Amino acid sequence: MSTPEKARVEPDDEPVVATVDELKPLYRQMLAIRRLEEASAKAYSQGKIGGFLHLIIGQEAVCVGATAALRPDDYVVATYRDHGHAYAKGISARAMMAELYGKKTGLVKGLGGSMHFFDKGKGFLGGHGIVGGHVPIAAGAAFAAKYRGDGRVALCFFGEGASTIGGFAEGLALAALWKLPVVLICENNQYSMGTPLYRSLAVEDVSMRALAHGMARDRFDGDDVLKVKQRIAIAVERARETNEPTLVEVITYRFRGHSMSDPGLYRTKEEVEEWRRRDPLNRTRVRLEELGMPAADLEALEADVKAEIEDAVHFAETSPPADEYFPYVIKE
Amino acid sequence: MSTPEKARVEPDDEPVVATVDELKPLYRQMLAIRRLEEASAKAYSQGKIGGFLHLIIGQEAVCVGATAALRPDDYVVATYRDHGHAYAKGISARAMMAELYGKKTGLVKGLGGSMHFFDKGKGFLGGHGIVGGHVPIAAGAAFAAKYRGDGRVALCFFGEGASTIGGFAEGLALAALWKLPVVLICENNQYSMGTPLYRSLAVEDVSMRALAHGMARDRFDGDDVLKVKQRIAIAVERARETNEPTLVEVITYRFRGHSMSDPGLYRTKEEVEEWRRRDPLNRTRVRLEELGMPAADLEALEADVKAEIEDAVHFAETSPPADEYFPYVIKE
Amino acid sequence: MAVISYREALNQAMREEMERDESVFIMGEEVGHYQGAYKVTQGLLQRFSSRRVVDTPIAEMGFAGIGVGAAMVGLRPIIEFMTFNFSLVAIDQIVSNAAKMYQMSAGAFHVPIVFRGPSGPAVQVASQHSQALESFYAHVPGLKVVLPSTAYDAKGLLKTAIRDDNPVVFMEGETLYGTTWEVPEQEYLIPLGKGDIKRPGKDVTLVAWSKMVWVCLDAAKALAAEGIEAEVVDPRTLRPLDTEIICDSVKKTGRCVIVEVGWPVAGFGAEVAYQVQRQCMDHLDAPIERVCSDDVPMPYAKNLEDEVQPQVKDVVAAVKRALYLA
Amino acid sequence: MAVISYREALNQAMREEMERDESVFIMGEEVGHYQGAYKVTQGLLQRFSSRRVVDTPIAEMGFAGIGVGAAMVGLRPIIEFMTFNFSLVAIDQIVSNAAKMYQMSAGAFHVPIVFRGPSGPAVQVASQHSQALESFYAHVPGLKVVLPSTAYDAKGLLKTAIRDDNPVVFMEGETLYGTTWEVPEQEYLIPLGKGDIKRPGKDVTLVAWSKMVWVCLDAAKALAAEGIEAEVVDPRTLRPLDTEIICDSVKKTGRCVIVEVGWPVAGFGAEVAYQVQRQCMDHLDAPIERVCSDDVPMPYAKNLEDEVQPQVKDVVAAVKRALYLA
Ligand SMILES: Cc1ncc(C[n+]2csc(CCOP(=O)(O)OP(=O)(O)O)c2C)c(N)n1
Ligand SMILES: Cc1ncc(C[n+]2csc(CCOP(=O)(O)OP(=O)(O)O)c2C)c(N)n1
Ligand SMILES: [Mg+2]
Ligand SMILES: [Mg+2]
Repeated sequence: MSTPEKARVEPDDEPVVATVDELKPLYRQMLAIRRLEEASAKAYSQGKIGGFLHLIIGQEAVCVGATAALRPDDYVVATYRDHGHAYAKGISARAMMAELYGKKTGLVKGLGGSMHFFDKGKGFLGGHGIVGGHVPIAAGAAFAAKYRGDGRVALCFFGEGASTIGGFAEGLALAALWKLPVVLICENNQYSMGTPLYRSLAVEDVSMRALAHGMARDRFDGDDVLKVKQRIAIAVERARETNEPTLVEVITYRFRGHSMSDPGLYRTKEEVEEWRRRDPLNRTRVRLEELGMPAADLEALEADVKAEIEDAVHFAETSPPADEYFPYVIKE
Repeated sequence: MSTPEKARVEPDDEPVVATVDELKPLYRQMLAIRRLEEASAKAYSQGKIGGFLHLIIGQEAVCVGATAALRPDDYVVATYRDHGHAYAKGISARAMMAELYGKKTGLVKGLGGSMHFFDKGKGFLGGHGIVGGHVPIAAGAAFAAKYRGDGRVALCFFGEGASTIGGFAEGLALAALWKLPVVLICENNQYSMGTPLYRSLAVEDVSMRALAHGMARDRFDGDDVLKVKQRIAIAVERARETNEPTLVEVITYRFRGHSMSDPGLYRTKEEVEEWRRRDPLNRTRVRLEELGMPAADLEALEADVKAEIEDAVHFAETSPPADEYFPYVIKE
Repeated sequence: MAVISYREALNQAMREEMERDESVFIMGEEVGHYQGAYKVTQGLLQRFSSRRVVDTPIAEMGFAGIGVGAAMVGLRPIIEFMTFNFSLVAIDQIVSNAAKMYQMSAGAFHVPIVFRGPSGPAVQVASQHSQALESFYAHVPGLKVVLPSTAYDAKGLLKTAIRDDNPVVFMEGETLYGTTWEVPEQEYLIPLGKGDIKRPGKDVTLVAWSKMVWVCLDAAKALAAEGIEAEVVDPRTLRPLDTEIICDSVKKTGRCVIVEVGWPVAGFGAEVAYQVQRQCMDHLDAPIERVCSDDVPMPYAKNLEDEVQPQVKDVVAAVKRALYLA
Repeated sequence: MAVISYREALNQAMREEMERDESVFIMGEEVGHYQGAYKVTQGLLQRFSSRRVVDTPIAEMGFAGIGVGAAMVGLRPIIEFMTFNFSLVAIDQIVSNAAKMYQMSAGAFHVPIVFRGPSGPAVQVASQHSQALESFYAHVPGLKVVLPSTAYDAKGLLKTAIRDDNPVVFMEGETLYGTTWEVPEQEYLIPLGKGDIKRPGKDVTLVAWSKMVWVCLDAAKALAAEGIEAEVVDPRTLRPLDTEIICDSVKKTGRCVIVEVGWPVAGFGAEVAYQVQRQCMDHLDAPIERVCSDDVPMPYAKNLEDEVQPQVKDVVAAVKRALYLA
């Protein structure tokens, strides 16, 4: 029998070498996402945002680090937990916040809400609500890239809970068979709603799903944004150069409940506290300090982010309500 | 990372030790299935059987050997290519042939036809037409066995072409997670309709799908009915004793087209000839001769089978047509 | 009689049937430890243990199929879809397997299974999470399809559904869980296929199920203030459909307005309209009216979401058209 | 004009559109090397290579979704289901993704994709392989649904469907592939949403699509022998539906019989009936009749299979009821 493993990158705990200039923009993105999420949570509890709101607080290093490994014209496909990915792909806080408020000026004119962000120009292929259903879509974007030979790569994000559903299994199998330039990134945040991984999967290691297809895989901790960028870059390059897909599992944690309506009673305070100590945002800030970024610069950056999010909230608050949907059912 | 493999039985080429008494009933079943299939093909070309007719000629050792490893009250779940499995599970040639003819006396009163054989008393849970859709059904029968603690085991047969579909992936994942007493038997007959395995799967070895779930697996050539029985018995025992499922891949070949309407132009004569030389039926007959079964006994057995099938055809020909369906839509 | 919520009524139904019959079990995402995404299965894990209250991974096709297999060999599974939106990845198990098994096997295998969960547009959960799929399931022979509108109906119908020997698609109103109704202390069952008059009236028949019953009751109140007495008929099960109770009402009122939250084209309301025109043509004093959601995927913004769905004012307007008052 | 088969017409449509537009490709099980399970894609692999004629493993959900993703970024996929029975394992991709994408994204992403394949009861392939699912797809906003009955329509409609910027569910009659019709040599397109009178008549309107058009034409012939002139109206697309052509006919004849091979309950025929009664109530001289398949999963035996489906004699009988001759 053939050896199932190949091209597997071994875990490493060496910090990635970096400069302030490299790390600063990543920190800025992570911070903006955190503040945006906090502002959304506040608006939600004020009843200004409705429906489901799934926050990504605690996982910011994954979407930011991974997207940093892309070319601007590459594709990103995300789940309902899509704010961070959208921001990292260049979508403005204004457009996002106005969308959450259901306003006409929203990213998708108040039609999609939190779970369905889309931006064609930015190569952001959504925000999808059906678990696993977007994995084939990402494979399809990669198929198109290969069909045209335009060198684009698609990143697909999903949770570890998605790894048991057929849509994921079929997307994986076809990507492997046809060698599609897609990187499948499992954000293993330990829980699928209230279900811990050991009640979802017979094994601990989601990336093992690649074994059955002879697909390249990787698996590492996701609280270091530079490491995420570095490791995803390897997979992106593999996709771009050889069209070979990779299944990457990134270990992370969501600090909040599954959505705003979930108090998260299924985990202990201690568990959450322990993960909070590894908060990727703090960790990145500390790293910047270590690298010698002056305190004044850090404060300026943080003030700048604060202003950006406040402006976004103000924009959302003062925008006119959503006002039409019929024109978007069928394209004439 | 944990080692993904466990409980894997290594391929072995030693012939299984057997006696005439053990092998004879298996040979009889295989022969009856072969003759039944030939009789069906004939009736089909005479227009007496309609719809799809998928013959299992060439693969008889798998269903016969596997079913021989069961207790009578165990379950079998099969695909549309189900005649052999049904016969091996004890369903009469008469009932099957009358069903193919669409007669009132048919196994399922002319309602199911070739693809949908069912027999509750015999634990034969069908004949299913949607590729992969029956894998969860088999897992469900196993779930019920475990729920009741009645020690039953479910065998589920499917083709290698089914290994890419979500229904299989989800059935596999749940069987592994919940430790359901099911043996998933992939009859790798090299083709999914006209598609050779290398255009279906990124790897050659279907049983590798077990790796991602830490599930026991096995893989061997399926032209030796005793070997099939022996190896499946190990998996059945594992299921019965520990509830642990096994994914087994049996390498085999169908001598005919996918169904009667497929001339099988996608394979060379030479390829088919080569496999025919390993015909499990001939091989078993030779083995019986080697074991010292007298020629007269063999001839008697063969005459007996011939009579059985002729009787079945006569029964089907002379039975009254199917005559009702309304009573079977909703159970009152 | 106790006044309890629709959610509690469903919970009681499952609890009682599980007490009564060892072969009943419930399976679905978050039904156990989490106590149900919408808390319908609250307390069942504690009462019946994880053998009979089975948390699943996200694999609807897989666990729906496991339910079918288990039902074939004698168990009575209740499969919860977290919402019916997710039943679309499992619909093949429902249509090709559950619904057809009894007939394919000429009666050898029946499939006593309940597929249940919240259904219909909820609040601002947008396109992929807000839709009414009853017209799909009601189309399929071999299934029964139930959509209770009140706590009373929910309990009595779910108990019957669990005891039914056929696959039942039991669609709960996602926005009805908190609504309350009087429910007797002693056990009761409601037969599938029997409708209910939710409000008597003589001027017009309103046919509605699930949350649209509530909209119709409000509309009836508004109409009553103008001297128009609407009769609200709730079929409760769409398959089999109690055409008798609908047609008896229409024969009395001569006017029929069908109100559904689903999409209009080939919606179940069209079926009701067809039956009514077949059986009551000589009694109809005006064309049959339908009020449906707009023919669009659901938008997120609250104002648009409200606009899409039938509202009291839409029902009132349709009634007036049917009475030639508009 | 050449007389060609329905199969050949479809083949020509795909071939011409693939010649015309590099972004069109076809994907499905056995579409390439095998030349199509029903030989509809014959020769395309040889002409366009495996880049544009893509054989797939058995993974309908996967390759339907790949089609959606590819369409979102500008390709124009044709996804072949070996038969539409297997679309049920992929229906979530069609309903939740293809149909809703344009609206969810407020017009950012449109999905120019065709899902096509044989559909409707075939011959003795039994319960799981013999059903008409058009009522499901016609229910869903965001989709277009096409069911051509002749080679002429098949070609013109498929070409239009491939050029359409929206997801089109294109359901071919599994038993029609061998039927022939006159087809012009020069290119032509048929707009989606336009019906066609397949036979003019003055006494009764028969509404039918796909293979039921042929049954209605035979019934019309039998009726003509008795002096009854039936008009056969084929809407060709169910969504959008050409209600105008249907209602104009009914206004002329005063009688309407709808013939469909699908299941009766909430079948598309109910929608047609609803539209007709809304728009033609004053012109109807009799209740609208529907002739459908029996409300059962399809049995295998030929005699039963025939009994289940609408036959000429059933249509004739329904017409006579509509004319009060029975
Ligand atoms: C097919 C389907 N089933 C169920 C759901 C409901 N649901 C939404 S998110 C979720 C949990 C997903 O967990 P995971 O994949 O780990 O992602 P995370 O939310 O942790 O990011 C569930 C069950 C759904 N949206 N789609
Ligand atoms: C979901 C689904 N897709 C497609 C088909 C059509 N189909 C029937 S059998 C078959 C090939 C199956 O090949 P394999 O699984 O290897 O089994 P084999 O026929 O070789 O025994 C296909 C594509 C189907 N029945 N169901
Ligand atoms: Mg998770
Ligand atoms: Mg095969």
